[in-house]
Amino acid sequence: MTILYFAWLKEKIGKDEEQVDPPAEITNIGELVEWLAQRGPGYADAFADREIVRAAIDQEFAETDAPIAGATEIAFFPPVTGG
Amino acid sequence: MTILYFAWLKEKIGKDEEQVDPPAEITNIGELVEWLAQRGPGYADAFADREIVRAAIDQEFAETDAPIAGATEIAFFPPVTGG
Amino acid sequence: MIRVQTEDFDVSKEIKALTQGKTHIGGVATFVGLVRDMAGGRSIDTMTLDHYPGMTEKMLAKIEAEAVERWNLDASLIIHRYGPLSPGDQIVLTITASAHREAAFEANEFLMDWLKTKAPFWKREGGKDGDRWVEAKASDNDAAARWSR
Amino acid sequence: MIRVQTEDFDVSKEIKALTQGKTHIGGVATFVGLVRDMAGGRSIDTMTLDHYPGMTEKMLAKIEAEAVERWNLDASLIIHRYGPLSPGDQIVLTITASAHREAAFEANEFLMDWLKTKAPFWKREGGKDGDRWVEAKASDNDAAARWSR
Repeated sequence: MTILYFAWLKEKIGKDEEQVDPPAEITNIGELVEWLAQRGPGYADAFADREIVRAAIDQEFAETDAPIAGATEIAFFPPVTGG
Repeated sequence: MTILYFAWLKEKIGKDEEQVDPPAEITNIGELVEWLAQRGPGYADAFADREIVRAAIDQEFAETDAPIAGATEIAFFPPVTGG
Repeated sequence: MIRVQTEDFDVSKEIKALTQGKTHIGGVATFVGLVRDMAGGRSIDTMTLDHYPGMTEKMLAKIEAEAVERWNLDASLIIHRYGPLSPGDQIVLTITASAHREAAFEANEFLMDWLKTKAPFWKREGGKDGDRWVEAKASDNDAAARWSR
Repeated sequence: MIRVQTEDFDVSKEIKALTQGKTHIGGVATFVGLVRDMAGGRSIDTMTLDHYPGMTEKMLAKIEAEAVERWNLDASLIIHRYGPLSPGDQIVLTITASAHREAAFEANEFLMDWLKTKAPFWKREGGKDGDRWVEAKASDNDAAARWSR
Protein backbone atom coordinates (compact mmCIF):
# COMPACT_ATOMS: atom_id res chain seq x y z
CA MET A 1 0.00 0.00 0.00
CA THR A 2 1.00 3.63 -0.55
CA ILE A 3 1.62 5.82 2.48
CA LEU A 4 1.53 9.61 2.08
CA TYR A 5 2.86 12.20 4.53
CA PHE A 6 1.95 15.92 4.59
CA ALA A 7 3.18 19.11 6.26
CA TRP A 8 5.58 18.50 9.17
CA LEU A 9 5.16 14.72 9.04
CA LYS A 10 6.62 14.83 5.53
CA GLU A 11 9.54 16.94 6.78
CA LYS A 12 10.28 14.82 9.84
CA ILE A 13 10.12 11.56 7.90
CA GLY A 14 11.99 13.07 4.96
CA LYS A 15 9.64 11.81 2.26
CA ASP A 16 6.13 12.46 1.05
CA GLU A 17 5.32 8.98 -0.19
CA GLU A 18 6.43 5.39 0.19
CA GLN A 19 5.29 1.86 -0.53
CA VAL A 20 5.01 -0.36 2.55
CA ASP A 21 3.93 -3.91 3.18
CA PRO A 22 3.02 -4.20 6.86
CA PRO A 23 2.73 -7.70 8.41
CA ALA A 24 -0.70 -9.30 8.63
CA GLU A 25 -1.16 -8.51 12.34
CA ILE A 26 -1.29 -4.78 11.52
CA THR A 27 -5.03 -4.37 10.96
CA ASN A 28 -5.99 -0.78 11.74
CA ILE A 29 -4.68 2.82 11.64
CA GLY A 30 -3.50 2.76 15.26
CA GLU A 31 -1.44 -0.39 14.73
CA LEU A 32 -0.06 0.98 11.47
CA VAL A 33 1.13 4.11 13.30
CA GLU A 34 2.90 1.96 15.94
CA TRP A 35 4.54 -0.08 13.20
CA LEU A 36 5.63 2.99 11.17
CA ALA A 37 6.97 4.75 14.29
CA GLN A 38 9.54 1.90 14.64
CA ARG A 39 11.04 2.50 11.22
CA GLY A 40 13.55 5.13 12.31
CA PRO A 41 14.14 8.29 14.35
CA GLY A 42 12.37 10.52 11.79
CA TYR A 43 9.27 8.32 12.01
CA ALA A 44 9.43 8.20 15.80
CA ASP A 45 9.62 11.99 15.85
CA ALA A 46 6.77 12.42 13.34
CA PHE A 47 4.47 10.11 15.29
CA ALA A 48 5.69 11.18 18.76
CA ASP A 49 2.38 12.81 19.61
CA ARG A 50 -0.09 10.11 18.56
CA GLU A 51 -3.01 12.30 19.58
CA ILE A 52 -2.27 15.02 17.08
CA VAL A 53 -1.65 12.97 13.94
CA ARG A 54 -4.66 12.63 11.61
CA ALA A 55 -5.15 9.88 9.03
CA ALA A 56 -7.09 9.25 5.84
CA ILE A 57 -7.77 5.93 4.14
CA ASP A 58 -8.27 6.26 0.40
CA GLN A 59 -8.87 9.99 0.82
CA GLU A 60 -11.47 9.76 3.59
CA PHE A 61 -10.70 10.78 7.18
CA ALA A 62 -10.13 7.68 9.32
CA GLU A 63 -10.06 7.15 13.09
CA THR A 64 -7.45 5.10 14.98
CA ASP A 65 -9.59 1.96 14.93
CA ALA A 66 -10.38 2.11 11.21
CA PRO A 67 -9.42 -1.17 9.47
CA ILE A 68 -6.77 -0.86 6.76
CA ALA A 69 -7.52 -4.08 4.89
CA GLY A 70 -7.96 -3.38 1.19
CA ALA A 71 -6.70 0.20 1.44
CA THR A 72 -4.57 1.37 -1.45
CA GLU A 73 -3.60 4.82 -0.10
CA ILE A 74 -3.20 5.85 3.52
CA ALA A 75 -2.20 9.40 4.44
CA PHE A 76 -0.90 10.92 7.69
CA PHE A 77 -0.94 14.64 8.43
CA PRO A 78 -1.38 17.26 11.17
CA PRO A 79 -4.77 18.85 11.88
CA VAL A 80 -5.72 20.89 8.80
CA THR A 81 -5.17 24.67 8.71
CA GLY A 82 -6.61 25.83 5.40
CA GLY A 83 -9.39 28.28 4.68
CA MET B 1 -41.30 74.57 7.17
CA THR B 2 -40.67 72.21 4.26
CA ILE B 3 -42.68 68.98 4.12
CA LEU B 4 -41.40 66.11 1.97
CA TYR B 5 -43.36 63.05 0.82
CA PHE B 6 -41.88 59.80 -0.48
CA ALA B 7 -43.07 56.65 -2.26
CA TRP B 8 -46.86 56.20 -2.24
CA LEU B 9 -47.42 59.23 0.01
CA LYS B 10 -45.89 61.34 -2.74
CA GLU B 11 -48.19 59.73 -5.31
CA LYS B 12 -51.36 60.04 -3.25
CA ILE B 13 -50.71 63.65 -2.32
CA GLY B 14 -49.51 64.45 -5.83
CA LYS B 15 -46.37 66.31 -4.82
CA ASP B 16 -43.01 65.51 -3.27
CA GLU B 17 -42.45 68.78 -1.44
CA GLU B 18 -44.36 71.78 -0.14
CA GLN B 19 -43.98 74.71 2.21
CA VAL B 20 -46.50 74.81 5.04
CA ASP B 21 -47.10 77.10 7.99
CA PRO B 22 -49.16 75.14 10.52
CA PRO B 23 -50.93 77.08 13.33
CA ALA B 24 -49.19 77.39 16.70
CA GLU B 25 -51.32 74.69 18.36
CA ILE B 26 -49.73 72.05 16.07
CA THR B 27 -46.74 71.08 18.22
CA ASN B 28 -45.77 67.50 17.34
CA ILE B 29 -45.68 65.00 14.47
CA GLY B 30 -49.01 63.42 15.40
CA GLU B 31 -50.79 66.78 15.39
CA LEU B 32 -49.09 67.75 12.13
CA VAL B 33 -50.38 64.54 10.51
CA GLU B 34 -53.97 65.35 11.65
CA TRP B 35 -53.63 68.85 10.29
CA LEU B 36 -52.17 67.72 6.94
CA ALA B 37 -54.81 65.01 6.53
CA GLN B 38 -57.48 67.78 6.41
CA ARG B 39 -55.91 69.49 3.41
CA GLY B 40 -57.69 67.40 0.77
CA PRO B 41 -58.73 63.92 -0.35
CA GLY B 42 -55.20 63.01 -1.50
CA TYR B 43 -53.83 63.89 1.94
CA ALA B 44 -56.66 62.03 3.69
CA ASP B 45 -55.86 58.97 1.59
CA ALA B 46 -52.09 59.22 2.15
CA PHE B 47 -52.51 59.49 5.91
CA ALA B 48 -55.50 57.10 6.14
CA ASP B 49 -53.48 54.48 8.00
CA ARG B 50 -51.77 56.60 10.65
CA GLU B 51 -49.99 53.53 12.04
CA ILE B 52 -48.04 52.83 8.89
CA VAL B 53 -46.78 56.32 8.05
CA ARG B 54 -43.23 57.06 9.24
CA ALA B 55 -41.77 60.51 9.82
CA ALA B 56 -38.39 62.21 10.00
CA ILE B 57 -37.59 65.63 11.42
CA ASP B 58 -34.54 67.21 9.83
CA GLN B 59 -33.50 63.81 8.47
CA GLU B 60 -33.78 61.88 11.74
CA PHE B 61 -36.56 59.35 12.37
CA ALA B 62 -39.21 60.87 14.63
CA GLU B 63 -42.04 59.32 16.63
CA THR B 64 -45.62 60.66 16.80
CA ASP B 65 -44.94 62.68 19.95
CA ALA B 66 -41.74 64.33 18.66
CA PRO B 67 -41.99 68.15 18.89
CA ILE B 68 -41.76 70.00 15.59
CA ALA B 69 -40.76 73.39 16.95
CA GLY B 70 -37.68 74.67 15.12
CA ALA B 71 -37.81 71.98 12.45
CA THR B 72 -36.90 73.10 8.95
CA GLU B 73 -37.63 69.85 7.08
CA ILE B 74 -40.19 67.20 7.98
CA ALA B 75 -40.62 64.08 5.83
CA PHE B 76 -43.39 61.47 5.66
CA PHE B 77 -42.97 58.06 4.05
CA PRO B 78 -43.94 54.37 4.27
CA PRO B 79 -41.77 51.84 6.15
CA VAL B 80 -38.48 51.57 4.26
CA THR B 81 -37.83 48.70 1.82
CA GLY B 82 -34.25 49.14 0.65
CA GLY B 83 -31.28 46.83 0.95
CA MET C 1 -17.19 54.50 3.36
CA ILE C 2 -20.64 54.91 1.92
CA ARG C 3 -21.86 55.68 -1.60
CA VAL C 4 -25.37 56.29 -2.93
CA GLN C 5 -25.37 56.13 -6.70
CA THR C 6 -27.25 55.15 -9.85
CA GLU C 7 -24.20 53.45 -11.43
CA ASP C 8 -23.37 49.78 -11.06
CA PHE C 9 -20.37 48.67 -8.97
CA ASP C 10 -17.52 46.17 -9.31
CA VAL C 11 -17.13 43.98 -6.22
CA SER C 12 -13.49 43.00 -6.85
CA LYS C 13 -12.44 46.57 -7.40
CA GLU C 14 -14.14 47.69 -4.21
CA ILE C 15 -12.58 44.90 -2.14
CA LYS C 16 -9.12 45.69 -3.51
CA ALA C 17 -9.47 49.44 -2.91
CA LEU C 18 -10.70 48.82 0.62
CA THR C 19 -8.04 46.31 1.69
CA GLN C 20 -5.06 47.72 -0.25
CA GLY C 21 -2.01 47.94 2.01
CA LYS C 22 -3.94 46.74 5.08
CA THR C 23 -2.26 43.36 5.44
CA HIS C 24 -3.53 42.81 8.97
CA ILE C 25 -6.91 42.01 7.39
CA GLY C 26 -7.55 38.25 7.30
CA GLY C 27 -11.17 38.08 6.22
CA VAL C 28 -13.48 40.06 3.97
CA ALA C 29 -17.20 39.34 4.01
CA THR C 30 -19.32 40.72 1.19
CA PHE C 31 -22.99 40.79 0.41
CA VAL C 32 -24.56 41.73 -2.89
CA GLY C 33 -28.32 42.18 -3.18
CA LEU C 34 -29.79 41.53 -6.64
CA VAL C 35 -33.12 42.44 -8.22
CA ARG C 36 -35.27 39.28 -8.32
CA ASP C 37 -37.58 38.41 -11.19
CA MET C 38 -40.34 37.27 -8.83
CA ALA C 39 -41.90 38.80 -5.74
CA GLY C 40 -44.82 37.38 -3.83
CA GLY C 41 -45.73 35.08 -6.72
CA ARG C 42 -45.69 38.02 -9.14
CA SER C 43 -43.37 38.29 -12.14
CA ILE C 44 -41.20 41.43 -12.07
CA ASP C 45 -39.87 43.29 -15.13
CA THR C 46 -38.52 46.46 -13.54
CA MET C 47 -37.63 47.82 -10.14
CA THR C 48 -37.26 51.47 -9.27
CA LEU C 49 -35.65 52.65 -6.06
CA ASP C 50 -36.77 55.92 -4.55
CA HIS C 51 -34.79 57.39 -1.66
CA TYR C 52 -34.47 60.45 0.56
CA PRO C 53 -31.29 62.28 -0.54
CA GLY C 54 -29.49 63.69 2.46
CA MET C 55 -31.13 61.46 5.03
CA THR C 56 -29.97 58.36 3.12
CA GLU C 57 -26.32 59.35 3.35
CA LYS C 58 -26.72 60.26 7.02
CA MET C 59 -28.35 56.94 7.89
CA LEU C 60 -25.85 54.84 5.92
CA ALA C 61 -22.95 56.63 7.62
CA LYS C 62 -24.58 56.04 11.01
CA ILE C 63 -25.23 52.34 10.29
CA GLU C 64 -21.66 51.85 9.10
CA ALA C 65 -20.18 53.68 12.09
CA GLU C 66 -22.19 51.45 14.43
CA ALA C 67 -20.82 48.30 12.74
CA VAL C 68 -17.24 49.56 12.77
CA GLU C 69 -17.50 50.34 16.46
CA ARG C 70 -19.24 47.12 17.52
CA TRP C 71 -16.96 44.76 15.59
CA ASN C 72 -13.84 46.91 15.48
CA LEU C 73 -13.67 46.55 11.70
CA ASP C 74 -10.51 47.37 9.78
CA ALA C 75 -12.46 48.51 6.72
CA SER C 76 -16.04 48.68 5.53
CA LEU C 77 -18.10 49.90 2.62
CA ILE C 78 -21.78 50.33 1.81
CA ILE C 79 -22.89 51.08 -1.74
CA HIS C 80 -26.62 51.44 -2.40
CA ARG C 81 -28.02 52.20 -5.84
CA TYR C 82 -31.22 54.07 -6.65
CA GLY C 83 -33.24 54.73 -9.79
CA PRO C 84 -34.48 52.22 -12.39
CA LEU C 85 -33.12 48.65 -12.27
CA SER C 86 -33.89 45.30 -13.92
CA PRO C 87 -33.94 41.70 -12.66
CA GLY C 88 -30.39 40.46 -12.10
CA ASP C 89 -29.05 43.97 -11.47
CA GLN C 90 -26.97 44.66 -8.39
CA ILE C 91 -28.78 46.85 -5.81
CA VAL C 92 -26.59 46.96 -2.74
CA LEU C 93 -23.07 46.03 -1.68
CA THR C 94 -21.77 45.67 1.86
CA ILE C 95 -18.13 44.85 2.58
CA THR C 96 -16.73 44.25 6.06
CA ALA C 97 -13.07 43.47 6.69
CA SER C 98 -11.46 42.28 9.90
CA ALA C 99 -8.52 40.29 11.19
CA HIS C 100 -10.97 37.45 11.89
CA ARG C 101 -13.79 36.02 9.84
CA GLU C 102 -16.42 35.88 12.62
CA ALA C 103 -16.38 39.68 13.02
CA ALA C 104 -16.51 40.21 9.26
CA PHE C 105 -19.50 37.89 8.85
CA GLU C 106 -21.45 39.17 11.82
CA ALA C 107 -20.89 42.84 10.99
CA ASN C 108 -22.02 42.21 7.42
CA GLU C 109 -25.28 40.60 8.53
CA PHE C 110 -25.80 43.52 10.88
CA LEU C 111 -25.27 46.05 8.07
CA MET C 112 -27.80 44.33 5.85
CA ASP C 113 -30.39 43.94 8.61
CA TRP C 114 -30.08 47.61 9.55
CA LEU C 115 -30.08 48.76 5.92
CA LYS C 116 -33.35 46.91 5.39
CA THR C 117 -35.03 48.68 8.30
CA LYS C 118 -33.29 52.05 8.76
CA ALA C 119 -32.13 53.34 5.36
CA PRO C 120 -34.77 55.51 3.62
CA PHE C 121 -35.16 53.60 0.35
CA TRP C 122 -38.43 52.45 -1.20
CA LYS C 123 -38.72 49.82 -3.91
CA ARG C 124 -41.34 49.89 -6.62
CA GLU C 125 -41.74 46.75 -8.66
CA GLY C 126 -43.21 46.78 -12.18
CA GLY C 127 -44.85 43.78 -13.83
CA LYS C 128 -47.44 43.07 -16.51
CA ASP C 129 -50.20 44.11 -14.09
CA GLY C 130 -48.61 47.50 -13.38
CA ASP C 131 -46.43 48.97 -10.68
CA ARG C 132 -46.56 48.33 -6.93
CA TRP C 133 -44.65 49.72 -3.97
CA VAL C 134 -42.99 46.90 -2.07
CA GLU C 135 -44.33 46.40 1.44
CA ALA C 136 -41.95 46.19 4.38
CA LYS C 137 -41.50 42.68 5.76
CA ALA C 138 -42.02 41.78 9.40
CA SER C 139 -39.14 39.30 9.05
CA ASP C 140 -36.78 42.20 8.33
CA ASN C 141 -37.83 43.90 11.55
CA ASP C 142 -37.29 40.65 13.44
CA ALA C 143 -33.83 40.25 11.89
CA ALA C 144 -32.88 43.82 12.85
CA ALA C 145 -34.23 43.40 16.38
CA ARG C 146 -31.65 40.74 17.24
CA TRP C 147 -28.92 43.40 17.19
CA SER C 148 -30.62 45.59 19.81
CA ARG C 149 -28.69 46.18 22.94
CA MET D 1 -18.52 24.37 -8.13
CA ILE D 2 -15.11 23.93 -6.60
CA ARG D 3 -11.65 24.85 -7.81
CA VAL D 4 -8.21 24.19 -6.32
CA GLN D 5 -5.61 26.32 -8.03
CA THR D 6 -2.38 28.30 -7.68
CA GLU D 7 -3.75 31.29 -9.68
CA ASP D 8 -5.49 34.28 -8.14
CA PHE D 9 -9.23 34.82 -8.65
CA ASP D 10 -11.52 37.75 -9.49
CA VAL D 11 -14.50 37.97 -7.13
CA SER D 12 -16.73 40.02 -9.48
CA LYS D 13 -16.14 37.68 -12.39
CA GLU D 14 -16.96 34.65 -10.27
CA ILE D 15 -20.16 36.22 -8.89
CA LYS D 16 -21.30 37.17 -12.40
CA ALA D 17 -20.53 33.73 -13.84
CA LEU D 18 -22.36 32.06 -10.97
CA THR D 19 -25.53 34.18 -11.01
CA GLN D 20 -25.78 34.83 -14.76
CA GLY D 21 -29.34 34.23 -15.94
CA LYS D 22 -30.51 33.08 -12.49
CA THR D 23 -32.74 36.06 -11.71
CA HIS D 24 -34.52 34.29 -8.85
CA ILE D 25 -31.36 34.92 -6.80
CA GLY D 26 -31.82 37.84 -4.40
CA GLY D 27 -28.70 37.65 -2.29
CA VAL D 28 -25.07 36.67 -2.79
CA ALA D 29 -22.81 36.28 0.23
CA THR D 30 -19.08 36.12 -0.35
CA PHE D 31 -16.07 35.55 1.83
CA VAL D 32 -12.46 36.15 0.85
CA GLY D 33 -9.63 34.98 3.11
CA LEU D 34 -6.41 36.98 2.86
CA VAL D 35 -2.83 36.25 3.96
CA ARG D 36 -2.13 38.30 7.09
CA ASP D 37 1.20 39.96 7.82
CA MET D 38 1.10 38.94 11.48
CA ALA D 39 0.35 35.66 13.23
CA GLY D 40 0.59 35.07 16.95
CA GLY D 41 2.64 38.23 17.43
CA ARG D 42 5.05 37.16 14.70
CA SER D 43 5.70 39.11 11.49
CA ILE D 44 5.00 37.09 8.34
CA ASP D 45 6.71 37.53 4.95
CA THR D 46 5.50 34.47 3.08
CA MET D 47 2.87 31.78 3.36
CA THR D 48 2.95 28.45 1.57
CA LEU D 49 -0.09 26.20 1.35
CA ASP D 50 0.43 22.48 1.10
CA HIS D 51 -2.55 20.24 0.32
CA TYR D 52 -3.54 16.68 -0.47
CA PRO D 53 -4.41 16.56 -4.20
CA GLY D 54 -7.35 14.29 -4.79
CA MET D 55 -8.64 14.32 -1.24
CA THR D 56 -8.86 18.13 -1.31
CA GLU D 57 -11.21 18.14 -4.31
CA LYS D 58 -13.27 15.34 -2.76
CA MET D 59 -13.64 17.16 0.55
CA LEU D 60 -14.46 20.53 -1.02
CA ALA D 61 -17.14 18.91 -3.19
CA LYS D 62 -18.58 17.19 -0.13
CA ILE D 63 -18.58 20.40 1.94
CA GLU D 64 -20.25 22.32 -0.87
CA ALA D 65 -22.87 19.63 -1.46
CA GLU D 66 -23.74 19.69 2.25
CA ALA D 67 -24.26 23.48 2.16
CA VAL D 68 -26.35 23.34 -1.02
CA GLU D 69 -28.56 20.69 0.50
CA ARG D 70 -28.97 22.27 3.94
CA TRP D 71 -29.72 25.80 2.68
CA ASN D 72 -31.19 24.90 -0.70
CA LEU D 73 -28.74 27.25 -2.42
CA ASP D 74 -29.28 28.41 -6.00
CA ALA D 75 -25.55 28.62 -6.68
CA SER D 76 -22.28 28.21 -4.83
CA LEU D 77 -18.55 28.24 -5.41
CA ILE D 78 -15.44 27.41 -3.43
CA ILE D 79 -12.01 28.40 -4.73
CA HIS D 80 -8.97 27.51 -2.62
CA ARG D 81 -5.44 28.39 -3.67
CA TYR D 82 -2.27 26.48 -2.80
CA GLY D 83 1.45 27.10 -3.21
CA PRO D 84 3.49 30.19 -2.25
CA LEU D 85 1.59 33.37 -1.27
CA SER D 86 2.40 36.77 0.25
CA PRO D 87 0.64 39.00 2.81
CA GLY D 88 -2.44 40.60 1.24
CA ASP D 89 -2.87 37.75 -1.27
CA GLN D 90 -6.27 36.10 -1.62
CA ILE D 91 -6.31 32.50 -0.28
CA VAL D 92 -9.89 31.33 -0.43
CA LEU D 93 -13.22 32.40 -1.90
CA THR D 94 -16.66 31.15 -0.94
CA ILE D 95 -19.80 32.35 -2.71
CA THR D 96 -23.32 31.34 -1.72
CA ALA D 97 -26.39 32.56 -3.59
CA SER D 98 -30.00 32.22 -2.57
CA ALA D 99 -33.39 33.89 -2.95
CA HIS D 100 -32.96 35.18 0.61
CA ARG D 101 -30.03 36.73 2.38
CA GLU D 102 -30.24 34.70 5.60
CA ALA D 103 -29.60 31.43 3.75
CA ALA D 104 -26.73 32.95 1.77
CA PHE D 105 -25.04 34.30 4.92
CA GLU D 106 -25.51 31.18 7.01
CA ALA D 107 -24.37 28.81 4.26
CA ASN D 108 -21.27 30.92 3.71
CA GLU D 109 -20.28 30.81 7.38
CA PHE D 110 -20.85 27.07 7.32
CA LEU D 111 -18.60 26.65 4.25
CA MET D 112 -15.79 28.60 5.90
CA ASP D 113 -16.09 26.77 9.23
CA TRP D 114 -16.03 23.39 7.51
CA LEU D 115 -13.19 24.39 5.18
CA LYS D 116 -11.12 25.34 8.21
CA THR D 117 -11.59 21.95 9.83
CA LYS D 118 -12.21 19.41 7.04
CA ALA D 119 -10.28 20.47 3.93
CA PRO D 120 -6.74 18.97 3.80
CA PHE D 121 -4.68 22.15 3.54
CA TRP D 122 -1.69 23.09 5.70
CA LYS D 123 -0.27 26.57 6.02
CA ARG D 124 3.41 27.30 6.53
CA GLU D 125 4.32 30.82 7.51
CA GLY D 126 7.76 32.31 6.85
CA GLY D 127 9.24 35.20 8.82
CA LYS D 128 12.67 36.56 9.77
CA ASP D 129 13.06 33.72 12.28
CA GLY D 130 12.39 31.01 9.70
CA ASP D 131 9.40 28.91 8.68
CA ARG D 132 6.69 27.42 10.88
CA TRP D 133 3.71 25.21 10.21
CA VAL D 134 0.54 26.90 11.44
CA GLU D 135 -1.15 25.11 14.31
CA ALA D 136 -4.85 24.30 14.17
CA LYS D 137 -6.99 26.51 16.37
CA ALA D 138 -9.43 25.17 18.92
CA SER D 139 -11.74 28.08 18.05
CA ASP D 140 -12.07 26.71 14.51
CA ASN D 141 -13.19 23.36 15.87
CA ASP D 142 -15.70 25.12 18.11
CA ALA D 143 -17.01 27.13 15.17
CA ALA D 144 -17.41 23.99 13.06
CA ALA D 145 -19.10 22.10 15.89
CA ARG D 146 -22.10 24.44 15.92
CA TRP D 147 -23.22 23.00 12.56
CA SER D 148 -23.35 19.41 13.84
CA ARG D 149 -26.72 17.74 13.69
